[in-house]
Amino acid sequence: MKAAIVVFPGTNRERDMAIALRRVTGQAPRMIWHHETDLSGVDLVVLPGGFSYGDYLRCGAMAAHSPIMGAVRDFAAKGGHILGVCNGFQILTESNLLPGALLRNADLRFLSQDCHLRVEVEGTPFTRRWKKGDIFRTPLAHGDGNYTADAQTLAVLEGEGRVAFRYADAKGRVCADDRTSNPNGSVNSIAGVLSENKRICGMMPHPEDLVDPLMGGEDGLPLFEGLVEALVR
Amino acid sequence: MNKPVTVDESLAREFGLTGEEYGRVLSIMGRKPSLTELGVFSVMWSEHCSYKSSRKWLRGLPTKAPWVIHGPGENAGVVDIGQGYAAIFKMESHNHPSFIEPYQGAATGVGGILRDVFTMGARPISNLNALRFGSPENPITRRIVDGVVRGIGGYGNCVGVPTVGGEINFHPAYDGNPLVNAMTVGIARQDRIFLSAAAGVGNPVVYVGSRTGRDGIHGATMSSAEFDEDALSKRPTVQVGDPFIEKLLIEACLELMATDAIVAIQDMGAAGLTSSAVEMAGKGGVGIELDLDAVPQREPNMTAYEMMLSESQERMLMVLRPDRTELARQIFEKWELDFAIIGHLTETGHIVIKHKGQLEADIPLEPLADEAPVYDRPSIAPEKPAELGSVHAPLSLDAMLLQLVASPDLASRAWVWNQYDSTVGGQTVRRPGAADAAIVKVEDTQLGLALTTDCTPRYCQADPRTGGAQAVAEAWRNITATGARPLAVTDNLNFGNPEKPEIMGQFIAALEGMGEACKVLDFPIVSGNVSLYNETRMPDGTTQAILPTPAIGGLGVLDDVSSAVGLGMQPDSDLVLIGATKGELGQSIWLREILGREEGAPPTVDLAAEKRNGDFVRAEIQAGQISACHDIADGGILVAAAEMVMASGTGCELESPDSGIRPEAFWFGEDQARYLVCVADGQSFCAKAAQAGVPARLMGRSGGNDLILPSGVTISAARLKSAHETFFPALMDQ
Amino acid sequence: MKVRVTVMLKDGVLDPQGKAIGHALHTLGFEGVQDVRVGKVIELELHGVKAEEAHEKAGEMARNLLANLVIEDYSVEVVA
Amino acid sequence: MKVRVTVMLKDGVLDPQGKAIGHALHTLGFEGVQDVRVGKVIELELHGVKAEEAHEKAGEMARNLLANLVIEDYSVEVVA
Ligand SMILES: Nc1ncnc2c1ncn2[C@@H]1O[C@H](COP(=O)(O)OP(=O)(O)O)[C@@H](O)[C@H]1O
Ligand SMILES: [Mg+2]
Repeated sequence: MKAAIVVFPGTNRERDMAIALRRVTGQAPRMIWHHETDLSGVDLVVLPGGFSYGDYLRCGAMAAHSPIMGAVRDFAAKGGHILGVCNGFQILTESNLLPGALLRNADLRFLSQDCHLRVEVEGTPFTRRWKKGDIFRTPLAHGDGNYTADAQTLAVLEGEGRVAFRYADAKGRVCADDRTSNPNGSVNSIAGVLSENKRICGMMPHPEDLVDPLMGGEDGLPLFEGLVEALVR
Repeated sequence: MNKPVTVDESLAREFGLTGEEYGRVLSIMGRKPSLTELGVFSVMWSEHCSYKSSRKWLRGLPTKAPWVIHGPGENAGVVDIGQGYAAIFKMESHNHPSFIEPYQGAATGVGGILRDVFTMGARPISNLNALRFGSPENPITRRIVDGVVRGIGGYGNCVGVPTVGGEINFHPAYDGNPLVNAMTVGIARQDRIFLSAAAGVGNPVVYVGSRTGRDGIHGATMSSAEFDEDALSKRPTVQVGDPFIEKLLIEACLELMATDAIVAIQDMGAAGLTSSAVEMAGKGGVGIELDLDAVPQREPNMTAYEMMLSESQERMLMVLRPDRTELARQIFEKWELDFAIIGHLTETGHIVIKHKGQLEADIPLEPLADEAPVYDRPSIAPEKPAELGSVHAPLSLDAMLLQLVASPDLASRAWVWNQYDSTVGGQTVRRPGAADAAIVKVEDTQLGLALTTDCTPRYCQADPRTGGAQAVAEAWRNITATGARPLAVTDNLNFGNPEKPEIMGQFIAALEGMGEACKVLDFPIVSGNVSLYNETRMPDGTTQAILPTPAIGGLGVLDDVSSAVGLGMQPDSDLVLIGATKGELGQSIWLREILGREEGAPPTVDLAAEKRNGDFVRAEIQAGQISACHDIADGGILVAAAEMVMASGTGCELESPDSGIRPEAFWFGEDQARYLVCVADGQSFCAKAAQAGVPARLMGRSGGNDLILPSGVTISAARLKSAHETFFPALMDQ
Repeated sequence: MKVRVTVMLKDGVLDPQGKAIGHALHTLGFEGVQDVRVGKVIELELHGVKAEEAHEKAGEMARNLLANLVIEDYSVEVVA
Repeated sequence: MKVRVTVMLKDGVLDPQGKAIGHALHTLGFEGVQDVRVGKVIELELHGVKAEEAHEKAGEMARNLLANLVIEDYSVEVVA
């Protein structure tokens, strides 16, 4: 799998993502500065976390207009695989590559803590190493992760099995009104969503920061191992 | 100059210079200075930049060890951590700005200390912060806590440097003068360290980063003056930070530092362009000429005086090799940052400032530095505190424990650190709360750093000498408790008005204590910062000083980061107490929280015992004999045991105290040089300790989910946690 | 020309910031505060255009960048 | 009564957001954008008061809570 990580001004989790990808592919991913426009030979495009353009105006809004995003759109149109994490997820919604939007956390504070995610759909390139209902732990770190979408969009997402991950407690119970299990207040406790073809996934938490026992566990690893499996050429 | 101002002694006084100091300016210049020249003198000779009250005493601190690469005198301290790598670190205060505008004050404090570290070629890998706030009952405390925490998070999270540790105390002495001390640690290759001494007559002087506005003019002099009602009218000096630009600046500077373009580099911190230009040229023994027309400006019609004194954030000054200037320009343009050649080095030994065709300043650098005032201010040695008489517990052990773990200085800080991104970078091995020091891996190696900040101001108030030594010893102990080897210290000396002999006496005594501890523990001071005049003028004209607060930032190294231990109680182990217990309750948290008294002498600091016990503990951790370790500090043995239980959820059953010591003194005394450790076989472990001359005794057995007192009273981990976790949310989200 | 673009969350999108401010005002003793909504205002100085054109241009900027139409509405006003 | 409080950074105070937005608009090809400043707008529904009183009350709220007078200015407008 040839992975590329897009770096915008203000991106700050590209190194974490590179470590996770190197761990599963054995090779360093390509780092792509946002001014570039060439994605040829790439199997997976990753939009990593951070504060592109300082998160000024709206998270991801300015990055969505970067030159590279034209190429990312073309890549998506050709059926390419894209993972957006945290700021990357925000950029994907701002680019309309994924539906919905990410509002400020319900309690208006930046949150940095571990959370539990429940896998909602199996067999996608992002979740194939898990079974539906599996629970895994992952850190999250964001100020604007409160997912929202209008009722119709939600119905489509839920109906088509495009909710990839939901915030849950350690036992897998989901309760959208409970701030301990759904810390940022996301609608339906949605933590990650998929595109219609299930090849684009956006999620707020950081599985890439939990791929090493030294850092507290490897709970995030299956996501990356699954991608390698799905995209091996 | 736009406004005709008369430069005279009274203006000099307004700028914070004394009459005598102004006289010195006149004799150096041989004429009346221009407004810009007077501005340069006033900021360079401010307490903040010149260390005029403290310099004499700082010279006495131990600063050397075989692993120290650069001690005080550079932008930050540099130590050898092995395998060709260096750790570069420093702590700096932003106390006064954080009182005026807590969010921006704290945010720009973080930004400033980051620049001191990456200016030396290091990638910043961790931030810590040592905070002191007023009484939780004071209504403004909440607003200040809120702003400071948001500001630290807002800046650190955005630049992508994990905030991994720090400390917080509350005390009414900080009501009108909170302390915000920020520390940054960075990593560089030892052969890629950048210094600030300029060299090469004719070489271009280059300005990069944000544009210059009228921010914080006279910030350096403001932070050298005590606070009064006028503080409000000084508000326009507030600076706004731009962490996004800082992030670009870090990446651009590191990219440039990978080339051979840079001759010297210096961040623009307090007193901005003035101090960076003066220091770079001064250290290099060259002259410097600046043309201010070339300075990127944010606002129209700025004067030379304003540009030289502006404290606009996110700016750096560099001297480049002339043949690499274009390469540098391209890198900064790629990162969309302003880049301007604003001058060159000369052989005159003067700083010459030109603006709009006018000569605005021409000052000889040598006397500006060498004749800077140094004061040996009168001091009164602090009185030894009276010993604490006999005291008695008014409540049961379990009731007191629950009250203590819920008290402001001991309550869980999770509310705070959960707003700081502690994992970005993917190298955080122990996050806040998991170990006595934060553990961060050095990327691409097995090396780990152990990082902590410590100080117990109530000890320093009662006995500055003991308090100073204790702060160093506690930092050393916290690093040791993870298994790491303590290497070096950065400090932030926060005190009141040095013109008061009692305050000067506190300062001198605290430094003596620190120096002695550093010497015995082989823990040199490699960088630091002094913040004086931390006082509030009360409406009745009197002033209230803060508690003397020499915050210590400690750094240690682990050759193999996976050998580090945390403080969470491990199941099915023997719990062993290391170190001798007399039951010292003077100035203890127990005395203050349970009996409402702040009295007595702080616990004895026995540096030889500290070293012996610590060296033993570290060796045993490295030998794999210890599965969890926690140093015993505020709140004594029982609070330490409860903290271990809360950290992992694993309980333990405690044994009876030593006979001959009153139970409250045994359980809550704050005797130093002690640890609680989890080991497989307590008996043989204690025997080994005895051989090493280290006091050790079996303290209990871990297991289950409850803390079981010798009386049989049981407190569940969950109950402890709920008491522990109430304070911050209750204070802040009311 | 100086143009002001005001961006507010759409009706029906929860506005936690507005709610928090409403709560704080209540705590401070301000009574009769019913509904609080928080938005952004972006003031732009546009050169070389007349009022009408400025209005149009600002609207285009809002649709392109300044507002996220999934969750926000905008309005444009030429100030001077 | 519906009142609108607009809070802007004081002149001379750095506006990092405004700067970044100006830059982005430029990149998007919008020309002639000189100066961009970003502020907050808070819309309040006040019950039981007339226009004048509403104006006064909102001003008090701004001074007490809505604006940080250290770095921000505010203005009040009664909308309806
Ligand atoms: N208390 C102290 N102990 C040791 N070194 C100190 C202390 N205070 C300041 N220094 C050193 O003096 C130098 C100048 O400090 P400072 O003016 O705070 O630096 P900067 O110009 O980067 O703000 C630095 O090298 C700093 O490490
Ligand atoms: Mg410096």
